[in-house]
Order: sequence, then C-alpha cells, then structure tokens
Amino acid sequence: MSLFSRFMDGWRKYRKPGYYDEFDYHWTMTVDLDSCTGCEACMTACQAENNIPLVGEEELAKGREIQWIRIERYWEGEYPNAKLNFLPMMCQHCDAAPCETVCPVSATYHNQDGLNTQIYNRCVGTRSCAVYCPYEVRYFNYYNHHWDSPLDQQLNPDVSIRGKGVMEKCTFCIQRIREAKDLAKDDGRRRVRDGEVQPACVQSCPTKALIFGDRKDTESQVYQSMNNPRAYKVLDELNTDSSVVYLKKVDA
Amino acid sequence: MPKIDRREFIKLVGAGGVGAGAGFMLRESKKDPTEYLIPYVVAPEDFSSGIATWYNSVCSMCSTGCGISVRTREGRAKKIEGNPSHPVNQGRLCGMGQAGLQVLYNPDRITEPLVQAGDRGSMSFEQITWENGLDQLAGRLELLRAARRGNKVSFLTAGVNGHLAQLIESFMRQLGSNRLLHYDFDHPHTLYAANQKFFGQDHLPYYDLQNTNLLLSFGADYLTNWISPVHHSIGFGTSRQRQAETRGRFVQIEPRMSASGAAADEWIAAIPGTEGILALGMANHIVSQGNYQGADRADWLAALSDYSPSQVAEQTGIPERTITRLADEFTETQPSLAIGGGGAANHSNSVDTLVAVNVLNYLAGNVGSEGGLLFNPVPAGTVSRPHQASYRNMLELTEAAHQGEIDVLIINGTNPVFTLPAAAEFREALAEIPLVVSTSSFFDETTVLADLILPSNSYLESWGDHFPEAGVGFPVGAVSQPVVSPLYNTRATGDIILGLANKIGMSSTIPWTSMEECIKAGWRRIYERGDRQTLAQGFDEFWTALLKAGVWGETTNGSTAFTPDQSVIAGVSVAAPEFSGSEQDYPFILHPYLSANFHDGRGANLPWMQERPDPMTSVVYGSWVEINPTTAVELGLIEGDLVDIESPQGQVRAPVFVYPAIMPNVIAMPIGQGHSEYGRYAKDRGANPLEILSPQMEQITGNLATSATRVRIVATGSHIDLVKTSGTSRDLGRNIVQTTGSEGHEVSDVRLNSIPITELT
Amino acid sequence: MTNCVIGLFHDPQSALVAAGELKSAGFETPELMSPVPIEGVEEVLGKKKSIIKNFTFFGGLIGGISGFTLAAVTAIIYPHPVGGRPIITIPPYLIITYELTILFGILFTVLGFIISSRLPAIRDRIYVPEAAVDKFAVAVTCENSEHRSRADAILNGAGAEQVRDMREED
Amino acid sequence: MEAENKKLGYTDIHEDVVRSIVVTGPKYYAALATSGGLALLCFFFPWFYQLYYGIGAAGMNHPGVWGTYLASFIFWIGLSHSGTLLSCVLHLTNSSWRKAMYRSAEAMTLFSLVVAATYVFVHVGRPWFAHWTFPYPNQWELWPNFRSPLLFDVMAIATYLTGSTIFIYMGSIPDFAAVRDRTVGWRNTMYSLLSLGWRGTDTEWHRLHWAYTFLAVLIIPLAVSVHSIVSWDFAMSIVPGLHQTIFAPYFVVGAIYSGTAGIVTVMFVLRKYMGFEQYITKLHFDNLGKLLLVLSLLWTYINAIELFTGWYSGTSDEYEQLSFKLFGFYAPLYWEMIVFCAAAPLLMISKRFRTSFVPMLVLSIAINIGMYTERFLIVATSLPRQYLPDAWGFYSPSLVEVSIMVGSFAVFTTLFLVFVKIFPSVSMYEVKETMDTPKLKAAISQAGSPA
Amino acid sequence: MKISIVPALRVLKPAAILVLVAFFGLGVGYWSNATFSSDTSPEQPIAFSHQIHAGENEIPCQYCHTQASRSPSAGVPSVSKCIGCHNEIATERPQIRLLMSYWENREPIPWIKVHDLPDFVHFTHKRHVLAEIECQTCHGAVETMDRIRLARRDIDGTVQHDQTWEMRLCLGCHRENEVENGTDCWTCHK
Repeated sequence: MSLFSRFMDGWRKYRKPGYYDEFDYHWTMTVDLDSCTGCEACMTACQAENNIPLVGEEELAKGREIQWIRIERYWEGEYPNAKLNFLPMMCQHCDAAPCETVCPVSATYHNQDGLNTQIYNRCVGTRSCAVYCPYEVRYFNYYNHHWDSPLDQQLNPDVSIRGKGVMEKCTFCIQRIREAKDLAKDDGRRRVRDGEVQPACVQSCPTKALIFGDRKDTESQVYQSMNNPRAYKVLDELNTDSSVVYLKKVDA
Repeated sequence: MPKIDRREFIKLVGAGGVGAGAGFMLRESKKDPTEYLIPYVVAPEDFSSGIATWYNSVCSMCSTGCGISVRTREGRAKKIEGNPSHPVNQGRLCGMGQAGLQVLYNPDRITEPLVQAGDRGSMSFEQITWENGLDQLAGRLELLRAARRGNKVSFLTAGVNGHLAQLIESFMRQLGSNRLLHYDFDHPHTLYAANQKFFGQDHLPYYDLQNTNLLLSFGADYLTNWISPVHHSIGFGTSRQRQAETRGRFVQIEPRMSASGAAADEWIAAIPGTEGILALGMANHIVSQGNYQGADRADWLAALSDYSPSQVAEQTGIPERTITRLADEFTETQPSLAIGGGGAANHSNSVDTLVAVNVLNYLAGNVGSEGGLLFNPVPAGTVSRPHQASYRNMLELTEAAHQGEIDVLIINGTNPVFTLPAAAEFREALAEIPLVVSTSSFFDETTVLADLILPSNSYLESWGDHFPEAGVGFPVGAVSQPVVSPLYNTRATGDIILGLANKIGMSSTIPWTSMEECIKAGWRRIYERGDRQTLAQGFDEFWTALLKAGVWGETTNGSTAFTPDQSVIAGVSVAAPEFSGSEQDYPFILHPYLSANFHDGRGANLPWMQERPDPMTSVVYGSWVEINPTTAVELGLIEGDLVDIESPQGQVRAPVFVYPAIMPNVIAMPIGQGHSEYGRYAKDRGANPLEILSPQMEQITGNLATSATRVRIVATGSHIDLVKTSGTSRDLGRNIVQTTGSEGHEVSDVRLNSIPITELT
Repeated sequence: MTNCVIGLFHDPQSALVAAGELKSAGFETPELMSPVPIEGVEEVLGKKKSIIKNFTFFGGLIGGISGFTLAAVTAIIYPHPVGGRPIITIPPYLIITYELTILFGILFTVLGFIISSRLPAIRDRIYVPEAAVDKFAVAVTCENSEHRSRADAILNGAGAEQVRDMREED
Repeated sequence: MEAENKKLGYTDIHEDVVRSIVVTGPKYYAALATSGGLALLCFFFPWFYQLYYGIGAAGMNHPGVWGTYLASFIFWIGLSHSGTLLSCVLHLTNSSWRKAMYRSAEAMTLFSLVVAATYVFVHVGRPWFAHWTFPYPNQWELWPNFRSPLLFDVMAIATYLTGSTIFIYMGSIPDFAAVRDRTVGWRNTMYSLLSLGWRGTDTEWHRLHWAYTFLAVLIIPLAVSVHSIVSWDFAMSIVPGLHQTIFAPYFVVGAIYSGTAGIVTVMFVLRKYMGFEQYITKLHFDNLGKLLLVLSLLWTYINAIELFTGWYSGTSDEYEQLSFKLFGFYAPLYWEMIVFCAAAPLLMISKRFRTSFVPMLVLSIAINIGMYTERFLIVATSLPRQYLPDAWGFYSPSLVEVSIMVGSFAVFTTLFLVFVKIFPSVSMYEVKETMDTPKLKAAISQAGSPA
Repeated sequence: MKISIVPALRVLKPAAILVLVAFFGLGVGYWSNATFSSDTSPEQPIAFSHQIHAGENEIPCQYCHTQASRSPSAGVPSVSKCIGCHNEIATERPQIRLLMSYWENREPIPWIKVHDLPDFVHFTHKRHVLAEIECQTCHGAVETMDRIRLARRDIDGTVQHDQTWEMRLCLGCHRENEVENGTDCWTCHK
C-alpha cells in the first residue's frame, strides 16, 4: 500500500471516536464476586501460562511482586461480624485506557480485538503507564529475572520472556486467542466460536466465577453474564470503560 | 593540505586506525550468538516441534486424585490443567495441582540412587547404581524373609491408591509383614469412624454440595482442603449461580474464619471442640419442635434430652436464638446438608461430633437424597483405606522401633518427621532402626535420616492409577501415564518394588516386570468385570480410549435408604472437649490449620506456592500467628511482632498477624512452613506449629487431636516486617467490592455440565 | 574598501557628531564601532531596517504547520488507537504545534541575525581593537588624499583622540 | 549601584572579566577536581551500576513506580526556570539591574536543563532505547505517540534547551569579541570563532538588539509552557493528589520560585569567589529578595488551595492521600517544606534582611531544599496511595537514588565551573552601558567646545 | 588592522582533518566487519547442498521440512529422514559417510541456524505456507545455494544477500496483501 492510500485509509477509519465498534472482536471477562472463593488457582494458572517470573522474598519485601492477576482482600466489619470479600484484579483492558494515552512510544495501545496491548520489545520503561493505571495492574521488571534450572524448562515458548526495564501486564492470554483464531482459520471460519478461547485463569477457576468471551457475539456466555443486573465495573466513576465486568456479591 | 610531513602522516594513520577499530568492534558488538538447530535422530511419531501435545493423567499433589491433562511442547511439560472429562474436577484444578510442574522441574530433586556414607543426618551421601541400591535392600529383605521374620520390615507410604497400593500390599504379604502403613497427616480418620458408627459404612459418602440449598459446615474447609476441594468448589459455584430463590446458602461454624468461612454467607464462631454439642442442640430443637416425624422420634427425644438449645448455648458460646434459627432453617430449606471437618474433626471428641453432624443430616432427611448425602458405591479399584495409619498406629510403630522389632523401614512419599509432633519422638525412633530406606525424590526431613535413597519419579514421569475415594456418586477410575520421559536417573515407586520383588523372587505372585504391565493387568480385570456394552470392543480399544480420556467410570445408582437402630440413637452424645494444659497457664487454644498453599507442608518446596499470597492474609514466604484484634490490643501486639507460642510440649516463634475473624481466646497458625530440610525454597522458613502439639488423641480412632492444645503467647519484643502483598485490606468506604441483596440476584447463564464420562473419546 | 580613515573618540556623543558631519560633508555613510550600542545612531545616520522579524514570523509559521502535520500524518500512517480517542486528537497536537512553532521561530531568528548582520566575517574587515574596550571609532572610506585630509579635519574637529588611516597592506 | 560604580571605568570591568577568565588560581582547580570527582563517584558510577542491574537498583516498587529520579528531574527543570525567563522579562522591561547578573543566571538555566535531561535517561528502564521518543524515520515505520504528555515533555525540553543555549550565546557574542582581543593561543582561536568576527559596528549592534529581543519574546511563553507540560506528566493522570487542575500554575510558580532562589545562591558565590563585588551588589539581592517574597506568597497560596480542594472533595481517595501527606510517614518532610518555603521567606519583608548577603544565601538554599522536598512528596505520597487500598504500598529511595541525587549537584557545579572559564560570566557591554563615565566626559567636552 | 574568522579556522584545520579521517575509518571498519568478518553462510557440520536437493533434484521444500504447513516452526528433518533416502543414494560420497557416522552413533546433527529471528518475534510458518507464500520470498533463492546463506527478498522484489530480516519487510508484505490485523503488533510480538 502506498503511503497516501495508507493515510487515506487511516483517516477514513479513525477520524472520529467510536471506531472501536468496527473492530472484529471485543474480548470481555466477567467476574462473579459471589462465586469467587479467593482460592488463587487463577494466579498459579497465570504464572504457569505467562512465564511470570519468581521474584523472591527480598524483592517481594520491597513490594516488587509481579502478578498479572491478583486477589484483593477487603475486610468488612469487626469480630464476630467480620466478613472478607475477595476481588480478582487483572488488567481491565479499558476502552478509554489512561495507560495507552501516556505511553510515549505506543508500546501499549488498543488493538483490533479491543485488547489493551503491551509490546515488550517496544517498551522504553518510563513506567508512566503504571502511574496512570488506576487499577495498578501493570508490573515492571526491575531487573533480569532468572529461573533456577531446570525450572526454566517449564517456560511457555509462546510467550516472550521479559527482560529488565520492561513493563508487563495481563494480556487476556493473547497467545491462546491467536491460537484459537489460527484454528478457526484452518476450519475456514471467520470468527472464533464462543468458549473456544479461555485465558488460563478462566480455564482453571474451580467455581467458574470467571467467564471470558466476545462481547460482540450476543449469544455468548459473557454477553449474557455482563447483562446480569448484578453487573458493575470497579472504579467506574473514572470512566475507564473497562472490559472486565464484575457481578456484585450477594449477601443473603 | 599542501604536503604531509611524517608526523602528520602518522597522526592521520593513527586516527584512521582507531576509527576503523571502533567501527569494527561496534558492528561486532551488535552480533547475536550462533544458535543451533538440533533435530531428533528419529522423530517420535506423536511429536512435532511447535505443536503442543496434551496427555491426560492424574494429579497426585494431594489424596483427592483430580484428573489432569498436561500440555507438552518439544517433549517438555509446560502446563497442567484439569481434565475436562474427569467427573471430580471437570476441567478445573486448584493452584497446588497446577504447581505440580515444579515438583517435576524442581531444582532440588534427587537425581541418583544414594547411600549414606557417614552417620545419619550428616548429609554425606554417595551415588550408587540402581542395581547396587536394589541389591542392598533386596538382600536385607531376602534374609528376613528367609528367616520368617518378614514382620521386621515396615513399609510406610503416603496414601497411595489404586493398583500401586495393591502391589505394595501383595509385596508386603509376600514378605510376610503386616507392618504396611499408609500415613497421611490429613487423613479423615474420625470421619470414617463416625460414618461407620452411624451409617455402618466404612467409606465416605458423596456430599452433594452442587444441589444443596443450605450447607452447614462444622469446621470443614471444604473449599481448600477437605476431602475433595476442587469438586466442592465446583459445587459451590454452581449452587451460587443458581436462580435467586434457590441460591445455595452456606453457613460456616468454626473458631477461625477459613477460606470457606469467607465464602460462606454466615460465619459463626463456636468454642473449639463444641461443634458436636451445637449440632446436637440443633437436633434437639428439630426433634422437639416436631420438625422430625420419624417413627423413632421418641428415642431421639430421649437421646437428645440434655442438649436443649439453652444448655448448648452456654457450652458453645453461641446465642440460643442463633441455634434455633439455624435448626429451623436446616429443616425448612430442602435439600440441606451438614458436614464436619477441620478443627471439629481433629479434637478429643471428634467422632461423636461427626456422628452428631450425621444425626443432623438424618433428622433433616438429607440422607440418600439429592443435594444431601449420598452413599458412594464401593470404589472400582483398591483404595488405601484399610492400612491408613492414625497417630496411634504411628506411636505403635515408634514403640516397635524402640523395642527393636523393626529392622527395615521403607518410607515412600511421606514425611512423618515433619508432620508428627515432636512428642511422638519419631526422629528418635528412626535412630533405632538398622536400615531406613527412602524412595522420596526430595531431601525432606525424613529422607535425610535415611541410609539408602532410591529416588522415585515424580508422578508426571510414572505410571499409576487412582480411584477417587470420596467419589462422585458412582465408581470412577483414572489412569496416570508418564507425560515426559524421566529427567533423571530415577524410577517409579512401582518399578522399584517390582525390582525388589524380582530380586527376592516373588515372580510367582508378582509377575509383572514394569508398572505399566501391572496397571494394564489391573484394568483388564476392571474391564472384564464392568458391563461390556457401554464400553469399547476389546480391551486394547478400551485401553487406548482410556488413556485418551484419562478417566473411566460407570453410572450406577448407589444411594440407599437408611435408618439407624436403637443402640446407635441411644449412643448419640458428645463429651466436652479435653485440652492439654491448664487454662490459667495456657490461656489460648492453638488452632493449626492446613495451609492453602502448602497443604500439610508438602507444597513448601514449590516456589509458586511460596510466592502465592496466602488467600486470607496475603502473606508470602513465611508463617504467622493469627490473633484477634482485641486480644492483640490487650497484649499490646501489632502485626509483625515476633512472639513465642509456648505449649507444654515446647515453643515456636512466629510474627503476629492481627486477624479480624478469629475468636479472642483462640490463636491460629498455618501448617506447612518451618521445614529444616526439603530444598532451597522451603528450608529454614517460618515455623511449624505441629512441633508443639500435645500428643492427645481421639480415643476411638487414635487420631491426633490437633486442635486440643492450649498455649500461651510470650512477646519477644523484636519486630519484623511481615512480607505480604496486600496493602490495606479495608476498602475505606470506596465501595470497591459491591454487594446486593439476594433479591437482585439472577442467573448468570452458566451451567455446570460435565462431559458424559462413559463416552471415551 | 580601498582605504579609509578611522577616528578614535573617547565618548559616543563626539563620535556621533563626527559621523554626522562626515555624512553631511558628502562622504558615504561612515561606520561606527563601539564597545556598547550607542543611543541615537539612527537619528544621525538614518533609520535602519531589520528583516529579522520576518524570519521569526515565517519560522514560527512553518514550525507550527510542520508540527501539526508531523503529529497527524505519523499517527495516521501507522494507526495506534489510543484511549478511545480519534487518531487525530486536536488538543495534544496543539501542544506539539506550539512547541515546534517556538523552536522554528528561534532557529529562524538566528538565521535572520546571521544573514542580516553579515556574520560570521569570512572576508577581512577593518577593525579597531580599542573599540571593543572603551573607545568609539568612526571609520570612513576615502578615494584619494584630498578626501583623506578633509576627513582628518572633520574627525579632529570633532575631538578625535587619534586619527589613523588604513590601507590594503595593514 | 552608582555608589560602587562611580570610580569604575570601561577598562576596569574589561580587565576584571578578562582576568576572571584567563587567570585561574589553584583554588579553582581544586574546586573543579573535587566537584568533578564527586560527579563521577556519586552520579556516574551508581548510574552505570543501575544500567547493569536494572532500575531495581533504585527503591521503586509496585505502586510507587516513580521515585526521586522524577522528583530530581522536576527540581532541575524548575531550577532552570529562573535564568532565561527572568532575564527575558527583565530585558523586555529593560530594567538595568538585570545586566550584571543575567549571564550567570542563564548559565544556570542551561546547566540545570542539561542535568534534567540526563535525569530522563537515568529514570527510564531502557535508556538505550530512549531515542525512540524522538520522531525520526526508521525501518519499523513506527513513530512516537504524540498524544503522550511525556512526548510533550521531550519536545518542550528539547526546544527549551536549544532556545536557552542560543539566547545565552547571542547575548555574549560582543563579549567574546572583547575577550578575543585580549587572549592568545587556543583561547584566541576559540573566541574568534565564537565571536564570529564581531566588530561592534552600529549595524551589528542594531541586528543583535532586535534578534535578542525576538528571542526573548519567544522564550517567555516557551518557559511557561515547559513547566506546565512537566506538571502534566502528573496532572494528566487520574491519580488522587496528582490529578489537579492547579498543577500547571503551581509548578510554574514553584519553578520560578526555586529558580530565583538558585540565582541568589549563584550570585553570592560569583560575588564572593569570582571577585565581582562591584558589579553584583546589594541592589541585586534587594530586588531578587522582593521577587522571592512575592513568589513565596503565591506559592503558599496555591499550596493552600491544593489542600483545600483536596479536603473539600470529601472523597476517600483524596482524603487518604492528603492525610498521608500531612500526618503520615513523610509528614516531617512536609512541614519542613512549609517552614522553608512558606514561613521563612516572610523574613524578606525587612530590607535589612534582603540586603544582607549571608542570610539571603542561607534562605535561598533553604528554599531550594524545601522545593526539592515538595517535588519528592508529590511523587512519594500520592503514587503508593491510589484508588485500591489493597494495592497500597510504600516508597522510600535507595542508596543509589540518593547518591545520584547528590551527584547531580556535583555535575551541575562542574559544568558551571567550566562555564565561568569560557564565558564572560558578567556581561561586559551591558554593564558598560550602565556606566556613566564617558557620558560625563562628553558633557564636559561639549561644554568646553566653541561650536 | 583587520579581522575575520579565517585564521582561526586555519588553526583548526589539522584537527578537523584528523576527526574526519577518524570518522571515515569508523565507516570503513563497520563495513569491513559486515563484509569480511560476519559469517552469514557458516560452515555446516555436513556440507548439505540445497542446490542439489531443491535445485537439481527438485525435491519440494516440505518433503523434508514437513511441519511447515502445520506448525509454527518448519522443523529440521531428523537424521532418520536423511537416511531414508541416503542408505541407497550416493552412499559412497564422503559427506554421506559422515552422515552415516552420525546415524550409527545415534547422534543428532548440530546444524547452525542461519535464518534467525529475535526471541520476541513469534513467527509462524503454518499461516504463511497455507497462504501459499513462496519459501523464497523470505529465505531467498535457496535452490541456488550450495551452502545455505542468509538472504531475503526485499520489498521491491530484489534478493538481498547477507541481510538480516527487518520488520519493514513483514510490514510491507502484510500491508500489500492487507492481512487481517496484519499491522497489529500483537500479531507477532507476544
């Protein structure tokens, strides 16, 4: 494509806001807080799938944990009426993501699937995205991590290892999404079927509190789920327009 | 320039040279190192680089036996996920199960057969060949066998299951020894005993959480480690995601809020050990209110006469109206279900307590009904039940050792030195045994004391099978196959035993040469026994299909009606709990609980588990003491203060964690940390509360009453920063986790539909 | 200049006076050299026009335009959707525009200065070192000796401390 | 200043300045060596270690991903806001007292900008890729994201650096020329190149005047924009405590404030150790003092407003953040800042204080310490306390960070020391302009002349 | 007296020349390294000739690189694959003997990787082969190479030797053929 035609193309497509609607997919996750038991199976699944490094005790003490998905705990009331609520928190893949606008090199931007990307090899390491993210789900590699051999044999070849000075975060298991699309192509299908692609956390969740799918497919589980009256978004008042929908906890 | 003199020329050349050198090096520094493409000599047919292969197998991280499917790339295991067609976990898997990869790839694995060169405990092991190692052991065994003193051999193994258990049994029988012990710290002896006592059944029923509308859990942390946590979690989720009117309601009764307690709708703190009394109090209310109209109502009235809610309220510290309310709810909501475990099942009166729980189920008519408590049919394969060693059995073993009645002790996959209280003096007992053999693949506390180490494969490298004991209401069996070829020079436990058997010459009764054969033979038997129509044509097809699906099962309806007889009813009563240590010297009750990350400590060498924040406290890499906020204020303790927990049996040191949901006179500690060995990730980290437990037993089963120890807290004055990932665990009116009344609750169209498991594809 | 006469003065006023008289005496406009800018040169030697302001203005203009186009075009030829905003997001691009306006403005001003002040001096020009310290010099070119003597007279008359003439050779 | 300058003639200043350049005593070399060594030891070595190890060498962690590096960056940018801006304003309002001091003030601008620019590289995780933030054609066909406040920064600082460099250079062309004639050897070569063969003809003066004026006109809005943009790095985020509309003016005022204080410090040093007693006088301190007083009042006001809006919002987010700032771990620093930047400057109400050198020096340093604290608090108290309490953390600088911070001052000093030996650190021709000796003589001569 | 900056420039001339020379040297050094010292066609353990196999005998690429059409990696044929033909064909040639020795010792052949991508690029052969893109498009005219060497087909179609791949090649092709999500970074960088 010539430069000019590319220019015209982009101009036609992206001139006004709301062009996200024309994107092929809009991957969305719902989290049923009423079913989440805080068992953290999702965290381990994510660690295994996405080559999340082992940080070690000293670094954890410095507060340099790396958890693409984490469980937040919120105590309510005092003994004997104390209650503990769990909140799985991962990258919300906001449609109006503060982190995207601030990246000086477009290492993080919104891609065709409505995902908030993070391109490691483009990252310069200004860490401004982590500052701008109100959910604090972006984690920085403060140094080169290493795996005691032979633990490194477990590393997932489909996911890049992040070196020092690079920001990383939940990708909704992009490698799985790509694979699913690949298979769909093999079957000559244009779109991925609902349930064909599941991020590691969703796959492992024992209570099925996590549901993942394409919002644009109105038949999909996730679409049903996000239209549940209990649906709400964390920090919705910030208008980040996140793609992770939480279902309110029921206290009966 | 006009003309260049010599000095000028040299300068120029110098400059050029320097420049050139710099340029060369610049380009050189940008080069990548050469990479190689190493092809296979002969490519295996099920392998192609870049494409993942999935193998179905069985998880052996705990005794539940979930089905797993392992993703492998280029012949290496990359990820463990649940096997979707396995009815127990239906494609889901707990964190620890997924961390099984780090058992396989653990940097601290024992890679070779070793023999202790120095004296015991001095980590001076020498490498030997398998032949040599097996000969050493076989020779010893053969002598004893020949001398008809096989009983001097003791085989102490973890709760293995399936045909391996069978193999070990027959091996020991051949040796002529009855000292085969299956030792699991968390084995629910009291639960079995209670079921035996009340239902007359010596195996676990199926607790149908999925369909129940009200679950009353007496201390059972069913979401983390009670019997079959993943299956229960699935049930929990399903029941939570049902329509509003029938949304499952969960009530948790325990002194310290467990993960299940947090997930429950209502959490009630009862004085430790009085859960049974509470249950009977409710039973009393049910019967006296006439909510129970069985023929034997009169007997019940008599039996429960001295458990009126008012009395019970005093003993349990739970207000009377709460008791009555729960009792009414329990009968009104149908189906409902009561379960007991955790602290309630590990006390001086646990069997009675659990019987009381069964009574509740009986009176509410939950027995044998869906959403209640269904009796499992006899499992398809062998399970390790009969040889399960209680604390008492272990004491007997140590006693025998002291008497010199044990010549050879073979330890497989269990770590009693760590999980038994110091008072059991197991370590000392080992010293009395001439030959201690360990097949563990890690230097755990027990293995370092062994003379001979015959390292076994990790479960991902070996053949085996498993028949989930808790079951799912029908017989299920799963085969575990090696997903990767062994990394090191190790052998599967089964193969080790077969090796020994061959050397000793048992081939008449133990004909197999490899575990694979043994398993296959076993399954041939199952195949021939089962009804053939539903199954594949011919065993080989069945076998391949089995390996593909990783699981087999047949739907039978095993639920039976049940009525207890006079004597049982009359015998229903719960004694007050007994504690060791006087109340004034030791004001606090110690409540040790199985850690979500390390289970009974076996997970402590997995870095993922060490780094995973504890679900309730978010603490990583360490252990802690949970103290009620008011108590903490009284004692002037804040989070991170180091305290000594002193019991009559000893003391451990750990930092304080102020825990909002624990009774003021109870302090809780997670089990699993405090290893003195067991690899770089576990060694010298945290404290082990089991050390200071008093050797108190439940009388009927001889089960260790882990939560019957009284302790006192002594502040050391020193303070450390507790390493945890949570900042402030209170949402400061920010309404981050939003809640709604149950009326607003509607279906979020999710159904739990497990794949029909008899179709083997 | 073929060769010229230079008068050194101790103070700006007299230098100015001398320059003025020379000019009115029909010499071509003399050149003043001073350690400080002298007020009122323009009254004596006539207004000076500077083209620098045009440089500044057009520089700024070019900068502004190029700034916006840079941002807009680069954003479109490889579109990276960001924060749900349109690819050409006016407010931030205005800031880029603003900065580049100023940058180019500055650069062109310098260019303007260089050009209009005929610096840097490549060819030799007459120069009086004292004029950089504390003297005020008036330099006037004269074709012949008669001119020179007249210039001498005027300069001396205006109170020049010293009058020197300068030829090719030195 | 007539008081001092009566006896001074053109030649004297000439001599003084030239001497200040040509004559260098052992003291100077000692100073240069120490500051240079310090820069190497405290700035570059730790930095290289960090390059090797990764940003982990600094104390930053998960919620607190920005630390002292950014604080120092803003501090230096702020410091740079005195010189050029001030001298532009004063040039346009042609207030004569500026003339003795503006050269060194501009130098300060320049070098603090340079240091600030280096801090960008210290701050980012992969400095070796920092050039990706500049728009240049490349084979990936990728361009920077012009919507990012950080890119505004890049643009603004680049422009400002160019601008101030050119400004200071143009201003000193005549002086280069003057020094040129008095020097020999390499200095002569250097100066004759730097002075572009300046002769001081009326035309040259005229052009210079206009060019200089236009630059001044351009640079004032630039300077204002630069610090507004720096403030947007924070203000454009939605972090409670950073997301403030007041930030741009707040930062600009703060910048000029700290910058002016910086000038006072430098003035003092020049006056004392470069022997410019006659040119840098009580007058300058007096005026700067007045300016500082006004700025401090402004700064205090905006600070108060910030607190008020935070408190008035009533949201838990703002509340927690404020209470942590005011009463949390870093509270002592906060109150220290208030004392240094809001309370102490009130002393300058008295002329005696303003015109006495040492107290002014002390105060100016105190103010800059306070201003650094302010920048540090902005980073250290808001980032670790955002919307999700469970993700709260705590940031404290590591040894490396502290030493690099200290080292940056050494770098600045070194650059400045080099500067005073190359640039005439007092603008000769403008000081000459302020002198009246020749005019007097002229009057006399005219009186005496017959015509 | 008169003045200009020329004398000063004259003084600087020699130094300037030195600098220029040094820079020139820099260029030369860089170039010489690129041409002489960087081995873009390394000596392989066995002198396997694509020219003979793919060129003269016209064996299709995927006969040996079997996985190209179904896996991200094209796959290097196992030793047994080579033996499959060569226990009949040309058995007496020294190189084949060498091959045989590998086979008899059951050793893999340590081929040296020539066409290499950075680790953060997740290229998949499958999609490209299925899209019927010639292998030569990226790997150059392999069938003409006696020893495999680093080569690429540039955007304008000319074959460049000893050139590493650049992202603009991928982009150019993806843009020309308007690949779905072809310019999305996450298509290749994960």
